[in-house]
Amino acid sequence: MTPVFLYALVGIVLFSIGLYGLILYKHLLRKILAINIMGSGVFLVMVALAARTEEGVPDAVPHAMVITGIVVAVSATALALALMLRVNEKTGQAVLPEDRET
Amino acid sequence: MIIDIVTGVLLLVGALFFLAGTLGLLRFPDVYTRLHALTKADNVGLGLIVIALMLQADSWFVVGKLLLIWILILLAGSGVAHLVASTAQKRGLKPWKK
Amino acid sequence: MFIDSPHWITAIILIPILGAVASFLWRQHSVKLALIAATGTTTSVGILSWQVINSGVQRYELGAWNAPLGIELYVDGLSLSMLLVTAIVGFAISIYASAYFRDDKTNFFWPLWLFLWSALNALFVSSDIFNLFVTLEIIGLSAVALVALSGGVDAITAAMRYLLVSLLGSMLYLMGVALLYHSYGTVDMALLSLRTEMIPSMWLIMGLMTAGLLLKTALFPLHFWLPSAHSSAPAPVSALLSALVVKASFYILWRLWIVVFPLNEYARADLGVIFGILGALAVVWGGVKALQQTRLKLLIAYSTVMQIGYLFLAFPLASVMGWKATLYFIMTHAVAKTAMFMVAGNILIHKGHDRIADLYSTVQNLPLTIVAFSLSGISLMGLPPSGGFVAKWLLLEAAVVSGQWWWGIVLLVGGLLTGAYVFKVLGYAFIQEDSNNAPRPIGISKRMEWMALCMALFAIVLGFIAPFILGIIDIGSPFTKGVL
Amino acid sequence: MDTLYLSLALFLLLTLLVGMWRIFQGPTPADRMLAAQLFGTTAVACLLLLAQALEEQALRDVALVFALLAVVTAVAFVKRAWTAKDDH
Amino acid sequence: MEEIDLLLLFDAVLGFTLVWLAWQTLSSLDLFRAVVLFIAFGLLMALAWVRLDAPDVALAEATIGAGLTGALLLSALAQLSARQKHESETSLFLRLTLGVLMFFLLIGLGYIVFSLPPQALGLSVEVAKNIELSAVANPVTAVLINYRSYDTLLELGVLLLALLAVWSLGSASTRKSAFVNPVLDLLTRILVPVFILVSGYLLWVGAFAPGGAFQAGAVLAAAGVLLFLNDWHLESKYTGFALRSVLVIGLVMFIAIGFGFVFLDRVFLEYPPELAGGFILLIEAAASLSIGIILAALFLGRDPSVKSDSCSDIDTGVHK
Repeated sequence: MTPVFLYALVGIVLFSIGLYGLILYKHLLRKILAINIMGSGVFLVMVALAARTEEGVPDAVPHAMVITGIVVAVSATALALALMLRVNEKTGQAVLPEDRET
Repeated sequence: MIIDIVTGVLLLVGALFFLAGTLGLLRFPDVYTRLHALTKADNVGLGLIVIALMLQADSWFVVGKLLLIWILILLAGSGVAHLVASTAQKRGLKPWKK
Repeated sequence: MFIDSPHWITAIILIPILGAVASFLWRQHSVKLALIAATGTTTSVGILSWQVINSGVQRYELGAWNAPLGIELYVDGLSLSMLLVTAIVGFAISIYASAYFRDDKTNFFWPLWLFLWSALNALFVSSDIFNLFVTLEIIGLSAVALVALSGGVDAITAAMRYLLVSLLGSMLYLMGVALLYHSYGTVDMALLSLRTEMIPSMWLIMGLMTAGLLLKTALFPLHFWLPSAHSSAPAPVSALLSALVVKASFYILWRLWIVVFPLNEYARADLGVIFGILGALAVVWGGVKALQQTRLKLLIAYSTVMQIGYLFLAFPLASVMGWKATLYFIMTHAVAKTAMFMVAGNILIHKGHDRIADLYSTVQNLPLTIVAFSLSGISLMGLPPSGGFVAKWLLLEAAVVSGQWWWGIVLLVGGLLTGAYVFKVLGYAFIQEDSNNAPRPIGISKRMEWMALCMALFAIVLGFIAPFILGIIDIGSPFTKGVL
Repeated sequence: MDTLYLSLALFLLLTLLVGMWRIFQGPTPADRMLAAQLFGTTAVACLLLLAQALEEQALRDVALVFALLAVVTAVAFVKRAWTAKDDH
Repeated sequence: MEEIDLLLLFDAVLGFTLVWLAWQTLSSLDLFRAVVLFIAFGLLMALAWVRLDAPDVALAEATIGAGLTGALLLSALAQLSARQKHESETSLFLRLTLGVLMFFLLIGLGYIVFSLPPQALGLSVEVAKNIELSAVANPVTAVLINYRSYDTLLELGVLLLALLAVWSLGSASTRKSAFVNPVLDLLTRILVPVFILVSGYLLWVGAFAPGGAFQAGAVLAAAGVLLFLNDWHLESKYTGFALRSVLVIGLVMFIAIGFGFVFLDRVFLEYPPELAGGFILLIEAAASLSIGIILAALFLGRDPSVKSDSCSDIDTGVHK
């Protein structure tokens, strides 16, 4: 197993864990963390597989895409957290109505 | 050659301080004592490693950068230690007594 | 010459962005600035269509870097149709919104909406699947913020749910992009269409990207987030979401399905049956749910769930005529649904609520609005001579040609269900009641009534100008593989 | 020499793992945060060693940024997140 | 071969820890623990980028991924009224079904990854071939600011949009300062100039080595966050139009320069090679400034020009 495939494997495991957590857990903060973990998984796959070049200089295009992706992720996270606080303020709980404990 | 040996020794001792700091963080009984352990790793452990790497550096620029990193960690470490300790005290966390 | 300049394609993206920036900077003039930007954008889309109609497909290499290293913009008949419908609906909604939003807080509507418009245009002309991801994110974030604009509990929770769904969809799509890039070394659609091949791993890539995009498009049973988001938003926003935003992710899915995924005619039609069945279920489910609603905006939102179903009926046919029917559905639905949400907005402001059972005497107070509702209802039902009729006719013909006439039954059922809920609303609206004790209704701006009527009329007119529209769609024959 | 750097980097990574126990255990948020702080410092040392071993200049910049951002998270913790109701 | 083995061992430990941390982050009952674990996760991700020869990404992750996201999360956590310690029970059936599905997804994705050829050039040859024309020597910066600068332009749009979206949600409750601490004050005074210096350094170094506008902007934002944490306020005469102009300057400069050369017979976002270096630096400088202020404003979470009406003191427990 080369580092490339090791990290790519870690990436897909993170992606799956994130997806599992996003669907299963109810608290919005956990859901937001789960999406971030999913994102890290995708980014890891992108960058890990970019290291498969012959000369050992990795392909820069996926690196740039991941930087773009990280910035998009932080923007989305900031909005999600702000919305979560609003939901919490309005309903007293940071969960979606369908997940509320009765 | 001698420089290499000195570097090696410094690195090893530095790493030991990190180990000690980590173990202290695990073993010490309360926040205040754990802070103590943490700052050992921060200040001394990283300091030794930085000095060791400075000996190996190939330019003054690198030396400067290493020094800056260490100073930053020192500042941050002591500042944060102070903040945590004073906040803990204000919040009424009792220091551990035998 | 100025009008022949190849740079107009960038103007349709840059003008709304600059408009957004301007209306954010000079807040007290945000409406004026936004309307100027809307006019500018619509004009540049007009000029671009003039170019495309006269000289065919347009291509633009950004930064003078061609694919695969750079990003290329590409406009053919399909892109142009989407751009045109976005421009028409967008312009109308801009004018409507300038009367709808009066209070100060909503001046965020303008920059958010212009960002959305810019991203929609950028999406329809992009031929780079990573760039499409970025445009999708802009669309998602601005749409979520627009939903939350009204600030109520329903709106905020709906926006939160929508954001999570939207981000999940993006992540699934992005994983597909990552795997495609590493399999074929490019993110350019045209190059991908030459390189992709039907290897086993392609199935999962297709599955991931399709699932992500279907989630954003809200095809049954992934529609759970849509009714709350579309109904709790302010009326102009609901119109934008139903008319344009769900179509954006559908457009990407469609392009991928036709161009990028390595499917031959038969495989595409066979797999398309799954979409067809889901589409049929969406039509029935959306129709029945719409009929059950007691609030007008929710009814219209479920009607969108239903209409999204129509878009997928052409997948099992996989013929050019079927795809044209889908595009016609998109256009008609966009226009008619805009009219309907404008109607709902008018009623909501006028009466202070949108309970269907209490719509009595609306016809006396808002006659134009009720005419608009009826006309757009006709188009959604697919009665001649409306645009909806053309769409259904094309689809029926395509179904018969490919020997799958049974999809026609879905059209029939859908038409009946639509008829039922449209007449339910009209029935209440026509009740005359001596309402001395009712709260005094609020007068609404004439502009809002007329905009609703214009859009509804346009949904009918789309039926008359079908040959012209179908001619535009054909430019660059977008439904043939390997042309992009 | 490179072997020494790398083995020490690995060693530091392992101490970092051990330190993670404190994040799990708590008991107060401050304990968790201290552990995270040590995490940061250890990672900085790790990066500096890797920079030397792999002869990669940029890793020192990464270490520098780590050092800077560690302060911000720590201060954010003290000023914002550390509320009394979690101290047992 | 010993070094390779050590590195591989390092990778294995790191990879395993990442997965484990991710799992623990999501399954922690205590939300504070989850957030701290996530911050640790971000730190280790940066180490992973380093190992994958992606120092640019490592810088972005260290600043944005771990640093600012961590601060955002901590700040949001503090404002939640109740920390729900217990996830309500989900049915075993759901968990099992989902688990099985995820397992299949994992197998499928694993199959794809391992069926890829062990060597692939991607676009590395193209990137290298045109690097002379791109006016920057660092390939990642070349992609971001030249080959695919359109993505970067839109991404600046995403950032600005996110801020607009957060502001449009209305004023969140302002927080009264918990206490004034002279040490923190001193720390801020010393560190803020250092942050700005480092930010400038990253911007400058980005042309030929890892670094660039995003990383520089994020470090600048960190300075802003530190100031806000120390209860620093922007004077009200600057919070209106002046602040908004700074927020949009990156995007506007990008479009203006990108479109400027259209009048000199170039296409949008094409720069004449002899002038490219200077203009790219100008774009990057404006972009980092905007990125920094936008990210810091996202942390603040409300439009500072709007007087907040609801002033609630959430941080209890200090004076009481």
